[in-house]
Amino acid sequence: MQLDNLYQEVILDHYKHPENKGLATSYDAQVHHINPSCGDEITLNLTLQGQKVSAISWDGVGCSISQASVSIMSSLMMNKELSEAQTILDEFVALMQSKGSGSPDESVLEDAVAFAGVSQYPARIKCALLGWMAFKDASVQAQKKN
Amino acid sequence: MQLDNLYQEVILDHYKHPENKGLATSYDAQVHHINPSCGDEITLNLTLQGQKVSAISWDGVGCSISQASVSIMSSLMMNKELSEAQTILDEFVALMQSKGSGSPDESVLEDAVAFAGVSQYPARIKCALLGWMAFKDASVQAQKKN
Amino acid sequence: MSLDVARIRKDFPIFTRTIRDGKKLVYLDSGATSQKPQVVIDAEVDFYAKHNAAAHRGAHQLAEEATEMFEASRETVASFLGAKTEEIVFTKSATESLNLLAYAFSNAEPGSQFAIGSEHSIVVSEMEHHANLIPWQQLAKRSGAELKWFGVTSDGRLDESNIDSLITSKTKIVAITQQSNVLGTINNLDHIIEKAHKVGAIVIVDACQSVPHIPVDVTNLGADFLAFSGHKILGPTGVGVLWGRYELLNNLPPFLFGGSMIENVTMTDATWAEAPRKFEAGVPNMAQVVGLAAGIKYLQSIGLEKVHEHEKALTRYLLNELNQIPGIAVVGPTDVSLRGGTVSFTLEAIHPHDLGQYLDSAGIAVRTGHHCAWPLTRALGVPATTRASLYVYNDNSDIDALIAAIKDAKKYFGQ
Amino acid sequence: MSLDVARIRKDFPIFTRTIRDGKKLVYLDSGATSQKPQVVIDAEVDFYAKHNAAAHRGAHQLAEEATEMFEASRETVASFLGAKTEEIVFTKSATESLNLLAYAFSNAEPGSQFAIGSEHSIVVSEMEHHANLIPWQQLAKRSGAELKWFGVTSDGRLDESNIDSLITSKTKIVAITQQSNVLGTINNLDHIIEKAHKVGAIVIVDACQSVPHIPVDVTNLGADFLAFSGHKILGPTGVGVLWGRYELLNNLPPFLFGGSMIENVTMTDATWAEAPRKFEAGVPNMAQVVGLAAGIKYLQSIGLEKVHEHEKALTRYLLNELNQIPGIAVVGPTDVSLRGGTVSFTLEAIHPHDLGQYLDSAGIAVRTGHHCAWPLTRALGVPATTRASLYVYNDNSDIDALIAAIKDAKKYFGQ
Ligand SMILES: Cc1ncc(COP(=O)(O)O)c(C=O)c1O
Ligand SMILES: Cc1ncc(COP(=O)(O)O)c(C=O)c1O
Repeated sequence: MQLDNLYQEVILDHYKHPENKGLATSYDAQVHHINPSCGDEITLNLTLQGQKVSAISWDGVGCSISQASVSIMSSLMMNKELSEAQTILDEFVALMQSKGSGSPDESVLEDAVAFAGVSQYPARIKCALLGWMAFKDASVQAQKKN
Repeated sequence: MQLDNLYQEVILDHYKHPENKGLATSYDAQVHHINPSCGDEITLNLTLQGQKVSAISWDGVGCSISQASVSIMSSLMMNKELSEAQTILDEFVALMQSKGSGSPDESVLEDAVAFAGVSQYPARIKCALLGWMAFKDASVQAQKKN
Repeated sequence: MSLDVARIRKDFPIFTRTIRDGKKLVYLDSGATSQKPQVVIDAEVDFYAKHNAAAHRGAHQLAEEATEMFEASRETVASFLGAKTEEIVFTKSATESLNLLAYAFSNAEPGSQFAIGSEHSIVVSEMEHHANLIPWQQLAKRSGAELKWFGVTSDGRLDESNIDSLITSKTKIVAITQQSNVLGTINNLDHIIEKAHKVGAIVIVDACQSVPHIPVDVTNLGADFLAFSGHKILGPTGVGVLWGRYELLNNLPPFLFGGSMIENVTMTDATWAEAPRKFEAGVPNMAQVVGLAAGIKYLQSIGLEKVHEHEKALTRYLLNELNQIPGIAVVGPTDVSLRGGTVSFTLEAIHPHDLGQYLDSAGIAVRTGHHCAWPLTRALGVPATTRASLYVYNDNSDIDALIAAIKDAKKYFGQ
Repeated sequence: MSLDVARIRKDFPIFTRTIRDGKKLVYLDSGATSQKPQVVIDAEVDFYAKHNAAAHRGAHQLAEEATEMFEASRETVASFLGAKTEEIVFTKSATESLNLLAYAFSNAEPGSQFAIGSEHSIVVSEMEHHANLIPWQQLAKRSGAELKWFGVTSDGRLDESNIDSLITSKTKIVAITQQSNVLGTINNLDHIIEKAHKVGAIVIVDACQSVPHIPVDVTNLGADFLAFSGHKILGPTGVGVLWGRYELLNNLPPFLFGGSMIENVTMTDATWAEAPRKFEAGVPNMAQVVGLAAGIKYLQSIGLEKVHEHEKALTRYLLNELNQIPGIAVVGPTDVSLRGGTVSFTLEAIHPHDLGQYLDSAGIAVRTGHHCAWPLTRALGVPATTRASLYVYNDNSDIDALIAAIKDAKKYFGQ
């Protein structure tokens, strides 16, 4: 079934058992992002130690794609240098824009390669990107603060 | 030629030799009417004696249909009782709306029957009506004044 | 009495195509936009191929024909609504029609019946589409008027309990929907209109979701202005209608300025033509207007009463079937005498976006999200819903397909 | 290098019909609206018959396809203009595009770069179409800004002699046409744009009559906003374009409020999506946008340079022939390097309406009157003119027919 390209097992797993969900009480930056076309919402708390991600937590409501994506992203970014995080983020954005023809670098994206199928469903790309854009925004704000 | 239905000899005659053209200096009402779609303009001066038209004069620029129509109308209405003028006006308006199928009453409209052909050219009906609507407007104003 | 849906579907070319590798198209998204019968497509083609010219702007034969087709379409729309011909204004959409009104109020001279200020209030409802909410929010901000609103009951009906504190002597405008695009609720507006007129307010009805589905006669309705979109009533995209009671419409200040809406123009000033021309600046959307008239005629040939009965029967069936699926919660009235064929629902732990995607993979088109009525979905306490909306080309088999696919989706997502 | 007009005409179905009992259609009214090639008609039909759904509003396959076709059309228009994709806003017409701008200035918060007040001036020209004049008159009235204008020289060119007193440090907006719809004059706007930018003014170009006929690249042009209509560039009715430099466009306040232009909405407040979405409220005119892209591609397949050369040659021929008819007076430049293929003229004692009617009886479509530029015809001292306007499907035989019919008209009206 073609739909299985979209709903990879790992996505549905993260949707049911999200990681890093539940907002930490202290953080360097908190951002709230919305997907206006469907109403999905995410709040993301980020803490840096120097140029390194030391804590990410989030909360939100939305579809399996948006929620699994932020879950996977949060685990992937944890303890990464910001420069490395940027590389991962760029790779993910490129994958989303690949219209199904991308060959993602699994060594960079790890579990996030599961979202490759999303790029064939234009209306869902924004769902997959929601958490990543929140992270990008939060890391800019956290750097400003520090 | 079908166009001859529109441009009756009497219309072209009145266009070249308009009657009652040149504004009188005294009047009961003066009105200025414009056809916004083509820019034709008419100024019309009207004097009443009791309920009777005692003088009409006009000036204007525009196509043969609009200018001949005001010329013929002005001669037709001269010395008419207002009630009679209304009958003529109603007959003329009905003729214009007849889409080419009207059988105008020549005893009422006299030379103005020449405009029967105009009703087949929807864009020109406003040209033919311009002077008549000015007369209608002026007669209301003149009555108010008297 | 029931519609011959099989025959109707033959009039809509889109049903000859398939979805997602050969699946039958089950189109349950007419609340977003309706499909187009061949007669509508043909009417646009005929205009372009045989009569295309700028209406009202030329004395040549093509321009005469274009003008005549454009104005004949106005008559068709007028008679469809029980209105006078000169009460029909063509816009690009219901959104434009409603914005036209909101801006026209701002353009009114002090002392005009449309002038609005901080001494006034504007009343809307919590079930409005963004198109009948944000223009009024903005007018309130520009003018200083207070924005108030009818709430929604827990079963998705208009809550009229506090009407006396909402519609008062300060009320200038009441802008309200005749049928909710989320809940399906049909609002009986008689009481609100009567009350509004008693205090001298102007009543504006968003008829986007009603006019395509139930008989609407503006004389009976008694409102002052009414707006709907062509694309939801079998017509082309890019055309909408604003109806206004003539004395009001003709006094209303203009909105868009340009060619063909003027009486006289100098470098510093301009005066306006009479309604409806005053509101139709520029070369109009002629082909779309002609197409809209063809769509309305097609719908009239079926009969609006029959359309409504058909949708009622389908809705009853749909609600019954949905009810039997554990975890489904329908938002909006369950009594089919209070609602039209737009049914929104949630399904336990499956997010509407995921459900919609699954349905799509089965060839079924629904809409998911907040349906451009975000304050309503928030008030209902749901982040989003799945919406199936019905029209003349749907039948029980479409509903059977939907129900079967919902059950499959539950398995797929492990519920 | 010249166009194969016979082949081009085969692409336009309207030329298979006849006028006034069997006469060949000689269409010289493209300045009012252009005819449509079959590819444009087919593109609209294809959208309705195969892909119709509400763009940006659904996760189902039809909605995906509709969205993709809509957005691909935006790319086509952008690359045609040398613009970025997100700089293209689809409206219903140039009239709406220009009104959008005028209202957006009014909607600006105090302190915004778009805020305008009595300390400012707005500069237009005497050769503007009503659509690029009245919106600015009205903005001047609403804001208290002063309206100023470039005059026109006796041979129909923009009179730039007093530019230094017109464009000053008070100037907020310069709104000007690139090609006159009456005179045919092509305005070289370089100097005005440079001067306007020097004083910090925003430059808005009415490109209705230029973009269909000459190569226009917004990057080279250097203006800030530009508007044109689809129906004059082989496209459908009911679609227009607004281009805006992205930083400006994205900062510009919205105009029409409703669905799909929002970021977040509550009962009392709303925030906006980014441009271009912010300016496209409601279900868009999708079929028309797709048709417009097809029209632009068709025109690109001919080549805009070639179109311009073709019209130049035709215009030279037309001006020569007109010159030989006693009593004809052309308004506008006679040098074809200063003008496009829109030629207005008067003929002694025959009123344009009568001449136009005679031409129509011979199958020739022209426009007569003030052409929605009433202040200009007044400035020229003529109550009205007859206008012949040329496009890709015209050739010398159309001009021969026009000239012969003008001569016949003179006899008919006894001149
Ligand atoms: C120069 C010019 N500007 C603006 C317009 C207005 O275009 P539309 O009527 O398509 O909105 C036109 C055409 O009518 C025009 O020729
Ligand atoms: C109730 C209601 N009002 C207004 C609108 C706006 O219509 P459009 O987007 O066609 O302008 C819609 C549809 O989107 C609607 O359902």
